[in-house]
Amino acid sequence: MIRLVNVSKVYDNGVTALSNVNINIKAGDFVFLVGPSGAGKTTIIKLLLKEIEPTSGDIFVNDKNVTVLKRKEIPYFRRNIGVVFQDFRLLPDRNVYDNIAFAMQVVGTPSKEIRRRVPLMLSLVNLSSKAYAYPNELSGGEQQRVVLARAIANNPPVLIADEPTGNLDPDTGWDIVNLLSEINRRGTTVIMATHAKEIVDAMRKRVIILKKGTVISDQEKGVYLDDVK
Amino acid sequence: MIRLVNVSKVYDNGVTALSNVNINIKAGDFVFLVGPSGAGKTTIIKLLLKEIEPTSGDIFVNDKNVTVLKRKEIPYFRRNIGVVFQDFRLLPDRNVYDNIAFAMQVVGTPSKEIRRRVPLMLSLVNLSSKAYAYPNELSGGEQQRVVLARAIANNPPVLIADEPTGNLDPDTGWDIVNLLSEINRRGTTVIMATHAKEIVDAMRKRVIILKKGTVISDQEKGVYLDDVK
Amino acid sequence: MMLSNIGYYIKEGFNGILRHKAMSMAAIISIIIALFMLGSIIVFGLNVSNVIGDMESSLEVIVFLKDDMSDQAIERLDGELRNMEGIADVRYISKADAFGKWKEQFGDQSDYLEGYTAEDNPLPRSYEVRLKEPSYADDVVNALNGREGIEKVQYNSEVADTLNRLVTAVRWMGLIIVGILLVIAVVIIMNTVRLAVFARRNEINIMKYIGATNWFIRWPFIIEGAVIGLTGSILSLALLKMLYDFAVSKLSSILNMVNFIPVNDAMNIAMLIIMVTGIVAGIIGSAVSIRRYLKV
Amino acid sequence: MMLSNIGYYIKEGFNGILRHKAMSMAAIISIIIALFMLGSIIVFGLNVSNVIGDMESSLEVIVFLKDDMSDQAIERLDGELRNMEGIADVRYISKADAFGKWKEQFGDQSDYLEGYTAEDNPLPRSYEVRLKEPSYADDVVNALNGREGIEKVQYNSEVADTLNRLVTAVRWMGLIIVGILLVIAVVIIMNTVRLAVFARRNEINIMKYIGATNWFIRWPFIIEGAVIGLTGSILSLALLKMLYDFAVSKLSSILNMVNFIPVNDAMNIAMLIIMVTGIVAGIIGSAVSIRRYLKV
Ligand SMILES: Nc1ncnc2c1ncn2[C@@H]1O[C@H](COP(=O)(O)OP(=O)(O)OP(=O)(O)O)[C@@H](O)[C@H]1O
Ligand SMILES: Nc1ncnc2c1ncn2[C@@H]1O[C@H](COP(=O)(O)OP(=O)(O)OP(=O)(O)O)[C@@H](O)[C@H]1O
Ligand SMILES: [Mg+2]
Ligand SMILES: [Mg+2]
Repeated sequence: MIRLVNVSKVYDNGVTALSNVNINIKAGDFVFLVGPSGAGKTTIIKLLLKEIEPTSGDIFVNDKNVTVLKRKEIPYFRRNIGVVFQDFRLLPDRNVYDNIAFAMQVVGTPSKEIRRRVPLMLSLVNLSSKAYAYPNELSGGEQQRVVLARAIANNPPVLIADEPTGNLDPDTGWDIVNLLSEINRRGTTVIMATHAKEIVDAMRKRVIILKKGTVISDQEKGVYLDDVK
Repeated sequence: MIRLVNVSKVYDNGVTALSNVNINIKAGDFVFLVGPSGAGKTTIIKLLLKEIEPTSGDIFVNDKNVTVLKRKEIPYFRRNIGVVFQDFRLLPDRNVYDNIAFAMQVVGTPSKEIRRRVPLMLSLVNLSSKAYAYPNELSGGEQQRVVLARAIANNPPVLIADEPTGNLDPDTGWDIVNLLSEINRRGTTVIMATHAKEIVDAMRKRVIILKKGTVISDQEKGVYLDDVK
Repeated sequence: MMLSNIGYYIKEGFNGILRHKAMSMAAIISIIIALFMLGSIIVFGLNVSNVIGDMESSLEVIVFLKDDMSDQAIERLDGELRNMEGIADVRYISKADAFGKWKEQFGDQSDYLEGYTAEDNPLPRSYEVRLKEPSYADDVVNALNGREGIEKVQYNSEVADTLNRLVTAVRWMGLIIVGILLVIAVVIIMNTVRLAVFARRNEINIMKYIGATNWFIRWPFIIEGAVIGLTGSILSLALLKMLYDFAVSKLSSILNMVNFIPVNDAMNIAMLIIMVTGIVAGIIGSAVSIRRYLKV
Repeated sequence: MMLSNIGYYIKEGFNGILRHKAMSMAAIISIIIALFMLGSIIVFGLNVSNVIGDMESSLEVIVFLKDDMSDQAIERLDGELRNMEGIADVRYISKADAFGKWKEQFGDQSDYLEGYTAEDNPLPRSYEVRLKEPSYADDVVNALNGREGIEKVQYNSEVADTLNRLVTAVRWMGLIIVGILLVIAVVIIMNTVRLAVFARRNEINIMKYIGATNWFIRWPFIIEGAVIGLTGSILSLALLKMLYDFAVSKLSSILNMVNFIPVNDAMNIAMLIIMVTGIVAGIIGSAVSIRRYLKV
């Protein structure tokens, strides 16, 4: 489903964010991506979305080589991947409802279906009461949950979540992880970059540990190693 | 030092974020502000900064009634409070060095002093290598640490940190908390809004728990209560 | 452009304007200004060429007749003149008419005609021929010169040449100025739209990251640009009409020799240019300026 | 404004321009356009009033002398005329001069002067008096009219009146147009700066939240506005000079009766207005538009 082959990324300013990373994720997997701040987790996610280009190596998503994707194909490609961005990226001039609806309009969902599904998504992330609030009227944790609702609205085959519990209290965090887990059970491949040691340790899923741009550990039913720093 | 007296906050869209909150924090205290997502933690911080006005009640910082502060006095008032914003608020068109230097220029620090102190701050948060990177070239955790460096650059008598470890791995998170703790030991009043249960439980400092806009618990040497939700 | 999305595009286009009122206002003001100037110069140019046209058409070819020319010959000439190409109007000046004109013009200053009467005087009979356009002058003069019974054909070719050159100069200058102002209008409009789009660059980026196609992002902006352009051009037309009415009412008393073009005629011509410029520049401005933000 | 910060403000002002190159470019282009139009109309207006001035000063008072006027009397009159207020130039036309002029003007068309010689003819001697300004005409005409030895004082007061009214109209219209364009230039510039500031509203907010005073935030923006205004005005002046040179060189052959104002004279007057407008509008534009974002 998702494969990174000898991927390296050196940013324009000379920072090496990833060096020679190899990752293979099968359809239906649930993978935690962990590692200290600056390890390269977000970089991997941006590569998967073709938001940035790898300096070398190949990236496959759905057996498509992402690096050779044509500009015209990128939008359609991105629709296969629901993303919870670490920096949220909500449209500031649309309310919560419209932010989620927009993601569905983009893929051409009929408006009837949109009207049915958006409230569903909002209740899933426990934000029904905030449907008409604008992003700047939400708390950090609420924004994070809106982004999650948007990411799963189109039922994408792959869901990538970058630090989806960073602004959430443990309880709400667990609600979200359980939701991701449920989505995964229904067949969606889930990749979650996180620092939440408790959650990683409790879930006993596959854990890929990055450090300074290299994969230093990749275990099924893994745990968050404290001494990686 | 800091007192909230019967403070309520109803936002323009009718959301009641705080109702009748009373908090009294003495100079030199170290206080954790915890509570589920949307409880009102960030709202309290914004009130302390006079970023928003309370609907009713009085707020005192340094024995000054914040609610009656004149517009002209606000900038000078804010310089007493170093803040780690939950949404970072770095100047996007200045590099890390200049972001921190800017905070010092604002208070009229001589440039010689700025040149001496900025590298010091950067090494404290372990970001010396990123001095010339722009905010959009930093990982989430790195941005968070820059904001912390900026907040403490002027040695403010009060330091407020909103979720300062939200994007950090546990190790780096602990480094930051230890740093705050050290700063507190030197006399700075520290208020930290957080969801990091582990940290709160281990530190055994004062814990104020908010829920749906009211203080439901306020204990010296408290812990993060799991069942508040 | 998926047809099913038209409704969404239009709704979003208008929403974009309403969501960013200050920005839309700024854009509309810029457009009004740019198009108002364009319209002003068009209306001004139309009036100037109208004035010159009036002056030109008042230039006449005067055909002096020999005193011995017979009435039949005159009648024949009359008929020929009226059928000649390029002639707008022919007026016969009898000896009496000529006498009257002379008196009127010189009065007591000259005693040249003292002792003569209206019917019997040395002034020649003549035809005053108004041309449709000065360019016909040479043909007409050549056709008449040296003809039997004709004493002399007079045409003030110097003034005509000057007017002709003036007309050419004014037309060229007008075209150049309108051209420059057209470019200026387009640049101002595109510039404004560019800044407006720049202020919303993050929005565009975010849309791209969640899988929107370029056209899906572009259409609302284009419609927004078109609506802003249309609004700006209508308002600038209204302003132009108001000020032109006012200027005509004020100036026609001062410049009484000038024959101002009626407001509606002037407007009709300006209208098309202004509306098309406004809308097209709005559309192109928004389409072009989002391009660089779409490349993610 | 803390003096110690001047260095910082200036540095930041220039940094602001460099950090936002696209935006600064857009602003400078708008300013160039606005000021270029302002300058064009000023230069155009100066030339028009120059042309009318030339036409006016070519209007002459003609004093026809009686044939029996003695040479001494003429000499006396001559002296008086030359000392009279408002008179620019006096030219004596002898009978021979008059004869020559007549011949030149009418040639063979008229046999009025047939048989006469240059020395002996019925044409009167005269003075052609050029006035400094048409407004002196009445005084001069009244002082001379009915004086001994003077047959008639001729002055084409109708044309003079028209020119006078034209001059008034042109001056007023010029002032109004320059006024309107000045407003337009200021609006365009402020509008542009407004959008540029809008695009940086978050930056301003953040500064406020970390304790920057309004003036600390404002100064770099004001300096930025001033520099952009100055750059725009210098470039628009350069453009104007270039195009004016070009236009003069092209047009002076077509409009040979027009006496174009030398480029430097025209520029001097336009320069001051343009530079001041550009800089002031840049400064005010940036100062005003950040105001609303400072209220946090
Ligand atoms: N656009 C960029 N230009 C230059 N360097 C960058 C850029 N984005 C990230 N980096 C650098 O690349 C490294 C990896 O960043 P990345 O965002 O992938 O880290 P991360 O693992 O997501 O960290 P965190 O947990 O703090 O979010 C960091 O050192 C960062 O400074
Ligand atoms: N500007 C605003 N306008 C309207 N409502 C707001 C605004 N800001 C916050 N709110 C609402 O007020 C409540 C409290 O928000 P606040 O940001 O204080 O929560 P928080 O405790 O910081 O939560 P989190 O842990 O998720 O950051 C939330 O329900 C939020 O939706
Ligand atoms: Mg990251
Ligand atoms: Mg918060």
